[in-house]
This record gives sequence, C-alpha cells and structure tokens, in this order.
Amino acid sequence: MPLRLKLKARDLARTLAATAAITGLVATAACGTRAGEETAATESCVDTSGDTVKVGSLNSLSGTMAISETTVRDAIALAVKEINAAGGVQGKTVEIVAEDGASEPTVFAEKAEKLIREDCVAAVFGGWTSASRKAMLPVFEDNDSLLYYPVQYEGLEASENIFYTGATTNQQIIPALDYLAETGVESIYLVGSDYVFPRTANAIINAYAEAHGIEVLGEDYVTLGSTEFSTIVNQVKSAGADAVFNTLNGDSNVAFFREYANVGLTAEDMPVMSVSIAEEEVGGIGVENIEGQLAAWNYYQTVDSPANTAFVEAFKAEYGADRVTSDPMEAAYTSVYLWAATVEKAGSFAVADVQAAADGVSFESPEGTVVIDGDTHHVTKTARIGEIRADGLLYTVWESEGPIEPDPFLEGYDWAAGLGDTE
Amino acid sequence: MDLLVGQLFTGLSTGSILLLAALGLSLTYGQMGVINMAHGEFIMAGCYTAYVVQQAVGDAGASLLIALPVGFLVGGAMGLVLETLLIRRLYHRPLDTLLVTFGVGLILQQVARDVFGAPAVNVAVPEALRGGVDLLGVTVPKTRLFIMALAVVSVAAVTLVLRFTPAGRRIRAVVGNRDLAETAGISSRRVDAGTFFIGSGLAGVAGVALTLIGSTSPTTGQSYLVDAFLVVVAGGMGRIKGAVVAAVALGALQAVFETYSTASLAKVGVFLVIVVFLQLRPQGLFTLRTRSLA
Amino acid sequence: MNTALSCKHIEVDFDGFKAVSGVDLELARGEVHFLIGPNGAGKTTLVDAITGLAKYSGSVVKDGEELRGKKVHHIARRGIGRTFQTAQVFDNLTVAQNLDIAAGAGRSPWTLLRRRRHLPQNVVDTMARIGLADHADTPAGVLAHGQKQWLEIGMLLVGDADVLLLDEPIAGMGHDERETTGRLLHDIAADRAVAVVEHDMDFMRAFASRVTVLHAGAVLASGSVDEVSNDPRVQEVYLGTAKEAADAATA
Amino acid sequence: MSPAPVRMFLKTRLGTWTGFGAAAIVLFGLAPLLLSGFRLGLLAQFICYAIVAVGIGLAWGRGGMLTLGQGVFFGMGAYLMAMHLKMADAEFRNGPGAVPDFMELAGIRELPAYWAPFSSPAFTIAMILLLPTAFAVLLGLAVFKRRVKGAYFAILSQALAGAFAILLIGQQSLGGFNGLSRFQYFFGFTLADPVNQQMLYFIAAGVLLAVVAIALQLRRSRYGELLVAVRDAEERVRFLGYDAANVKVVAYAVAALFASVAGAVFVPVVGIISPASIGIVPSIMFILGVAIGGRASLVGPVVGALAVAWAQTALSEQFPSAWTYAQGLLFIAIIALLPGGIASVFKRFPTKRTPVEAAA
Repeated sequence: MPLRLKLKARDLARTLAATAAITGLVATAACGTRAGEETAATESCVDTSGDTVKVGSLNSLSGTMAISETTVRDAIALAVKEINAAGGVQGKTVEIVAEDGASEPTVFAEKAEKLIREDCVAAVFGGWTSASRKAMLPVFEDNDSLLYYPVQYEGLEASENIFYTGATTNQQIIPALDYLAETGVESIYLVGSDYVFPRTANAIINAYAEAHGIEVLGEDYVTLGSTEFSTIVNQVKSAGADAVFNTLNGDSNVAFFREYANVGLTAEDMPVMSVSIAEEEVGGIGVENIEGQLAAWNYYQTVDSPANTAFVEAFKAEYGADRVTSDPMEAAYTSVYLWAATVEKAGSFAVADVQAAADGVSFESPEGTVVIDGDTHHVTKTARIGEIRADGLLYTVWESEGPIEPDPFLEGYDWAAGLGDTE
Repeated sequence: MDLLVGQLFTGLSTGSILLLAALGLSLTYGQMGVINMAHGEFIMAGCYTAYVVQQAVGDAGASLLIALPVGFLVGGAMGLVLETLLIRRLYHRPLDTLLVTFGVGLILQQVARDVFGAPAVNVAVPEALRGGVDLLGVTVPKTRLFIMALAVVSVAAVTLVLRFTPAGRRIRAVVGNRDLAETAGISSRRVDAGTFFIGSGLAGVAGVALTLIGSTSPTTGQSYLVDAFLVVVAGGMGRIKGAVVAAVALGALQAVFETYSTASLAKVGVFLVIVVFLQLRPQGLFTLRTRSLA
Repeated sequence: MNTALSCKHIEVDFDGFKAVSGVDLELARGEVHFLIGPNGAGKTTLVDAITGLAKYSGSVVKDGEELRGKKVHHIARRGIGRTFQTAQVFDNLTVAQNLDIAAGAGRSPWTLLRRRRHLPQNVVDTMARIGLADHADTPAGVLAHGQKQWLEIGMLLVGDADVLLLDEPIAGMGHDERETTGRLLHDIAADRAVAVVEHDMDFMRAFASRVTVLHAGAVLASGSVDEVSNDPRVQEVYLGTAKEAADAATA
Repeated sequence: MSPAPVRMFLKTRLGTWTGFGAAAIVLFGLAPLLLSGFRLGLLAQFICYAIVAVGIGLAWGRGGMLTLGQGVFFGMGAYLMAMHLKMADAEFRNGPGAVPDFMELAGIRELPAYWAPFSSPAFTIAMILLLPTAFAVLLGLAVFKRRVKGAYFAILSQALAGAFAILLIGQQSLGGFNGLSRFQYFFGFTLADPVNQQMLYFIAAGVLLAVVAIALQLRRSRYGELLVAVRDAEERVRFLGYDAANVKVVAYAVAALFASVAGAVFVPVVGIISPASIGIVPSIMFILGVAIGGRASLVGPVVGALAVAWAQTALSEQFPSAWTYAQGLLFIAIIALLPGGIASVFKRFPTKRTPVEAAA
C-alpha cells in the first residue's frame, strides 16, 4: 500500500509531460501555413445543382438586441418570399436558413461559420451591431463568402466580402449636420452610448463643427443600457446649446428623453437630433416625451413612393397591421433584392462572380433608387431628416437632393482628413 | 454653486432609486440570509403592473396611485410563491438559493418577453409629475422628487411596521436570533414567508415608481440588481439604517465620479470603494455583533 | 502549580452589553478545570475571547507570551485548542483525514501539495486513544454523536495543543460514554491543561480537579469541587436555579 | 457492470492512466476523425469553457467559493492574448511599432505604451499566466482575510465582473464595446488555414487534459483534503492553526489561472473577444455547466460545460425562447433537486474512500 501511494506522487508530472508530448507531436504534425505564405483557398460548398439555393438569415432572436433584429429577420423573409413568388433567383427557389446571433459577437461569428461551412449558403443577410459585424468579418473573409449588412454604421470599412446596405456616415451623420447648420444651429451638445458608433460619429461631428464654425459645448457618454441621466441632462440644460446630437442606443433613449422632458426641455427650445431612434423605438419612449424631436435616416414608413406603399402593405399583410417598418428593415429588404439582382446579372451564385458583377446593380427600393458602388461595396442612399409626430411615426422634413454616393472613408471631405486612414 | 446643488440632488436622487430597489432586498437578505437574484425581475413585474393598470385605467395619474398598491401585491405574491416553493426548501444553502433564484429570474424575463413582447412599452407619466421645479438654480424633475418622497415613505413604513406591529416584532426577533425566537414560540416559517412578501412587495412598488424615469422592458430589472446588491453588502445585512446610508452614499459617490470622470469609470470607482470599504468594515456599515459563529 | 494559561481581567463587550466583565482565570497543567455557570454566564464567550474569536480587553498569557490581539490561527498554533458546543468535524472527510489535517498545521506548501503517503504515527496512536481505530476510513459525518466529540478532542491532541478548551464535551452522551470521556480527559490532562465548560453537575463532581463558577460575566467562586459546592453564593445563584436545566439536558 | 466498481477502478493508479488514455484517444483521435473542421472548431471553443469549468469546480465545488466573476479572468487571458495577436498582425504588415488596425480606425496614432511589450510572445504568455493569478491572489487576500465569504463573496465577484466589463467598454485602446477581432496569425501561423485551426483544437484539448491533471493532483493531495475541510467548517480549520484564507486563495488563484489560459486559447479559436463575453451574464453561465455536471466532481464540470455549450448551439437556433426557459429550469431543477449534478447519479453506491465528493 505505501509503495503504491509513493509512486502516485509523481503522477502529476508524468501526466503533464505525456499531455505536453502528445499535444506537441500532434500539433507539430498538424502545422499548416505560416505567416506570409499563400493560404490554400477554401473550397466553397454552395450547391446550385438543385432547384433551390440556400441563403442565411443571421439575427439576434434572443438577448438584448432581439428587439430590433427580429424585425430585420421579418423583412428578409418577406423579400425572399416575394422573390420566390416572382420565380426565384436564376430560376431557383431561395430557401432561408435562420440562425440566432443571441446578441453576442462570438455567437455571430460561430453561426456565420456554421451557415457558410455546414449549411453552404450562397449569402448571409443580417447583423446589427458593429461588434457583430466586426466579429463576422474575418469569418466571411477567411471562408470567402458574402454578408449583406443592413444597418447604418460608423463607416471606415470596406470589405470585399461584405455589402453594406445601410448608411455610412456621409449618408446620415453629415446630412444631419448639414440640416442643423442650415436651420441656424451654432452650438451643439453630444450625448452618446459608450461604444464605437457614437465615438466615431462624434469624432466626425467635432471635425465638422470645427470646419463649419459650430461650437461643441459638451460630449458625454453613458454605459450601454444605462438609465441614469440626471447629471447629463442637467449639464445639457445648463450648457444651453442650440441642439443636441444624440447617439444613444436602446433603452437609454427612454430614460434620456423622459429626463429631458421632465427638466422642461422641448423640441422648440433645444431640438434633439437622434440617429438610432426609428419607428420601433418611439412606442417605448412614449410619444409625449419625444414629439417634435428629429431623427436622421434614409427611410421612414411615411416615405411617399409607390415602391414604399407596396412594401408597407405587403409587410403589414404578412405580419399584422399594427407593425411598423423602419430604416434597417427596409435596408435588409432591399439587400435581398440587390443580391438577387446581382446574381441575375452575373448569371452565377459564385462569390467571385457576384463581386465582379456588383458595380452598378440598382434596385427601386422603398427609399428610392439604390445603386451598388463596386469599389466600396456600399450603396447610394437618400438622406432624410424626420420629425416625430403625435401618431408615433416619423415624417420627412428635409431630404437630400437625390441619392448620396457612399464615402465610407470620407475622402471627399477636406475637413475630415485624418479622421481615419484607409487600410 | 449650481454644480454643487446639482450634484447633491443627483446623489440624493440616485440614492433614493438605489434605496427603493434595495430596500426589499435588504429585508429578505437580513431575515433569511437569502440572496434573491429574482428581485430584479420582481421590480420588472412592478413596471409591467404599472403598464397594465395604465392600459386598463387610462388616466395616468389615477393609474399610478392604483398601481402602487397593486404592484406591492403583485411583487409580494410572486415573492410568496417563490419562498414557499423553492427558498424554504433550500434553507441553509444560501449559495444554491442564489443560483436557483437566478434561474427563476431568467424564466420571468422570458415570460415578460413572450407576454409583452421584447420592445420596451411606454408607461405615461402623469400630467402632475411632468416638468420640473426650480430649486436653488437647478431644475429638479418632479418625477425624481416623487421617487425621493416614495423612498422616504417606504423606509418609514418599513421601520414603523418592524418596530410597532406584532408581526414586525416577530421579524426582528427572528433576525436577532432565529433559534431563540423559535423556542419562544414564533413560527419562523411564517415569519419568513411574511418577510418575503413584504420585501418582494417593495420591489413591486419600486418597479411601479421606476417607470416614471426609466424604460419598461423585460431586462429592466437586471439593470438595478447589481447596484442594489452592492447597497445591501455595503450597508450590512438586514439593517434598514445601513441600506439607507449606503444607498445615499453610493448615489453621491456615483454622482461625484460621474461629474469628474465618465459614467463608465464611475461604476468601476464605486466598486473599488466598496472593496476598500469592506477591508475596514467586513460586515458592512451596521451590524449586530453577536457571539454566534459567523 | 504548573500554570499553562493565565487570564487577567478579561472583559468582552457586545455593543454595550458586557458578556464577560473582569474575569481572572488560571489553567494549570495536570488539572481538569471545570467552568460552570448558568446560561448567559459568559462561559463560551470567555472561550471565544481566549481563542481570539471575540474582542476583549485584559490579558491572556500562555507560557509568558501575551495572546491578546493575535489572530485565531496564530493562537491555535501556540497550542490552544478548543471544541464547540456541537462538535465541529469535517463531515465529508474520513476520521483519518480529519486527524491528518489537524496534525498538519505546520506543514510546508510542498508537503501539502503532495498526496499523503502514510498516516503520521501520532494520528494512528490518537485514533486508538479516542477509540476510533476501527473507523479510520469512516466519514466523520456518519459517526455517532459521542464519537464526533471524541474525534474533535483527538484533533486537538494530534495538533499538539497543550491547553484544551472543551465546550460541553459530553452533551448528548450516554452514561458509559461519559465515563469513557471523563477518563480520557484525565488521561490527556496528565501533561496538559484541560478546561471544560459543562452544565452536568454529576460529571463535574466525578472528574473536576478544580472548578470555577461564572455568573453574569464574573467569577463567583473558584476552588475544589467541595469548596465550590459548599459556597453559599454558588448554591444560591447556580445550584438552585440551573439544576433543573442541567438535569433536563442530561435526560 | 455497476458504476461503483468502475469508480473504484478509476481511483487506482492504473485506472487514472486508463482514464486519461481514453480521454486522449477521444480528444486526439476520434474527434478529429469524426468531426468536420467547423465542428472541431466549435468543440475547441467548448473545450475552453470546460477549462474554466474545471477551475470553478475546484473553487466552488471543493472550496465552497461561488465565484460569479470568472469572466474577469477569462477576459484577462483573452485580452492579453488578443493584444499579442493584434500586435503581431500589425508588425507583420507594417513593421515594428506599427499600430494595430482597429486603433487606426479609432483615431489612435501612437501605440499606447502598455501595448508595446505584447509584441513579445514570451512576455505575453508570462502575463497570461501571471497577471490574472496575481490579481486573484491580491483580491482573494483582501476578501478572504477579512472573512468575507459565502453570499457576500458571490455578490462581490459578480459586481467585479460587471465593473470589469464596463471598464473594458470604456477603453478605446482595447477596442471598446466591439472588443478585439480580426486576427491573421497565431505565433506565425495563418489562422485561416484549416490545418492550423486543427492545430488550435489540439492545443485546446491538450490544455484541457493538463488542467484536469493538475486539478486531480490538487484534489488527491493533502491540500485537497484541507480545502474540503475549509469548505465544510472554516472556523474549525482556523482553530486548528491554519490560516484558512490562504487555503482559499490558492484554489481561487488556480481557478483564475485556468480561466485565463482558457481565455487565451479561446481568442485564436473563435477570432474575437469583446466585453459581451465576460460580463455578469456570461460569468454566471459558466456556473450552469459546472452545476449540471457536478460541482464537486472532477470530470463532471467538463462534461457539464460541454453539454451546456452544445445545447446552447443546437437548441437556441430552433427555439430561442424555449432555450431561455430551459436554462432557467436547469438552474432550478439541478441545484434544488440534484445539487451533486449528473456526477452524483453515478455515485448511488458510495465508495468508502471518497466521501469528499458529497455536495457542498
């Protein structure tokens, strides 16, 4: 007995050594490409031999972002349904494989990889937060597949493997600033959630303000999801700016606008320009707290065009008359049509063919004509400033003169030089 | 001057919100040593109570007055069910209780999501509470004054109940010495259930009140929970006095940090202060010193 | 007299309530020293104070060294061991493991991180001494009530404590077990100081070498069993009132 | 064959080797043969969670410290590794001292000083091993010496996770809310290459075996017995002359080290680390797997963590709402009714030698 026990004292060292040896051996044997060497291209497994072709719909169906992203999923499904009813793409029925991103970047990366490698989808539609897009980007690049990302974002990105169908900064932030400047705003106060979009947006706003003689009286960030705005709103009030530029996200808007109304600030004396409040969010904030305030988007449910009338009708018919349509939904809906049109133009589902054919592909979308820019993989978009009215909808009060060319790196703006270098 | 008054007010206001959220927790934690992670979801239930009552009643002012007692009953009833079905059976296993109630919280959140939908719903602020009052050069929203008043009333009510009613005396007896109280013929089981009812009811009341300033969504409760726990930890378990002082102190601390740095760093700063504070007073601000082994 | 532990003017204050007020106590090697007194007399609190659990004023000196202000585990390492009213043993560990842990407070980290090759000799000896030799591999949690108390005493023995403070070591024991325990106490007191907090008068009369009576946090009387039993004050405050309680506890 | 003899056998030296051998065959032989590259990558990710779980099993199951903040240490390891990978990528593209791509986008032109040393692989690995461990020791000493324990400790550790996540979100030089992602190379190997992805899997599997071996040694050592003693009767241990706080600090620090290493492996496997993976909710979700598998057992937490991660992936896509209910119910059912986890089901025939396996 003591003898046996004696030997056991060395078990740990031996096990560790054995493990290290096995790992080392197997790992060395398995070593592949090193830095600088050409990686063997991963073979696409997309199967286009049958009557159907699969696409992925990757949205958060659970977690904090589910609120917003389920609406995008619905819009994607609607577009696919319409396309199938009209004969499909290249004569094939489009089949959706839906996945849950669970509001977590790692899950987005994992599910994207699954859609590409296991489900062999021809393209993926979805993503909302920048974090989810950043997480998915390497997956799409490494596996050479396509993502259609339908949400306005902070720009400074142009991947071969992503089509950005939401607005970049020069199609949303800059027009919003132009509008404020036109209406005589000379000082602004910046309030945002503490993450990349508000920080990037505010960097642009600061540069713009400096170039255009607008004074920035304050710049405050709150933790995502924070509902404590007492300090900030008091600072906003005492600063007495002409307008507030709001890049808050999600529930924080509710608390912010309530506090804002409660300290007696109104849209008349200090309008708030928001870039993350769409039709869906107005209900939760309470119309009475936000009526008259401004938002900057490319699309509202109230946009007056035949394409939009048809879209809104079809959406309500599919999901219920009480549902509203919003900018990201419209962009997602549009992105499916853009993909279909590109595939038709290329005559192929292959990623390289779609990439090659993309430039100039256009679609009469609910927001107006959109055209893919082959260089940046963004689309042209019309900027619209909307006012929130008593019925909870947003109405266009200002519109850019025609669609704006995408400029994700703001190369066409002298004052923006040095904001972010190209890669 | 303005800044100082503003900060003072913000501190008090934040503190009163923390206090409302933490008061019930302090009671149940002190009573049974039970950490109820579903407390946040009881607050959330209070928010939705306010919403439902407002949908039914229509008038925002009347519905708020109705929702406060209804919220108390809803929260209390949920607490009673939780205590009877689960917590009672896990007595002497405080860590397990913590995890089990976390599971309950997850389920309640999902129930809210399935019943009311994931997007935030709007609970209108009564006309009488809109706008602000100018105090020493600072505009103080009426909703926050209301919440401060409600926090004071809640603390007063709890103190009065504990001190002057037979039920309250029984609760204090059990908190002081459970075994002794039992030998004196007090059914600690019924006292536990009663305490949990009151503590959870207070969460419901807090929920109703918090609709005035925050959003009402399935995840609303979570945002208050961790801060509420820190109040209880810093205040010392089961001490209403401790909860009051800790809530106001943390509120003020948060406000000061927020003014001189960012809101994000404020949270981190508050946490560090609590860890350092526990070095000095490991059992919190106020504790009963007894000879029982910890 | 071979004094092992000397307590001078111990005072313990719980938020204004003086649980112990000005107690002097000497524990000598070779003696089984009983601490008796009604409920709330401060017996356990006194033990808490000596062992570093309760804050106190006054002084506790063992072998010339002042112990006040030292941490619990430092006091324990200086050879002061205690048991609790309800035996505190490690229910999920075996008797051998319990004793091995108790024997090893001074082990180096390196020893701790290796497996136990064989039981230390004093653990084996002590197991026999406390009558648990056949239970080496029995989880402490399944031991009988009395056996747990013996195990707890055994844990102090293997830890080389030479001042043992035992809090009601025969609570809940049958007659034979009491006898065994009493003899064990005398046996181990040969070269140690043993203090016993007890309610049981018969047990006290049978095995005490010296008795100190506490009342309301102060020493009422101290001396041999006979001296104390004949002290009229003791008869008045203690034997009169607490006899029934003690009997009830015995029954 | 009833479970008891199997368990008896596994307690012997031969049994231990057999167990490790079988695990090695499954992990190094069967899994790569049977699973597609994608599934293998997924398994590597789950293994990272399992490594964290082994540490939690030690701290919570054996030591009674319910640590609701393991995400902090997981995050430390992950961020430290991610910093090195970003540095290496930048230097490969633009030479020494180059600024990682995400900083350029955030408008940071100068490499922050604290980033510079992370271009060294050796420094990075040393920090992954030392920094979280040292932090855990400091925090553990601060907390345990003051006898903060039980629920107090649980709440504090949870608040720590919350504070840490918030702190990271505020750090633009660490990628802020988006975290760090888009890694090209892992110590010189191209991450996009499937062969290298398989290599990462082998590393993860090897780390898991090593971690289990360390945990096994700790459990079987005198320290392991002492830890259980502290869990069950901390005051008794203290009155025997031990500084119980030190005993706890060791287990807490080892759990932190495991979590940190898991995080470091997680980053190249998954390709991203962000505050969303390390806050309060992810931290408490680490606990679920441990509870299901059996907190006090050695292999239970590993199995539990793998099972929960798998169920999350498999079920959440079809039934996102049902999965949340399932998580809640699992917490309630397992902890209330089966506190020993699945492992305890196989222990209906208690063997004399290991009563320590009983639930805390």
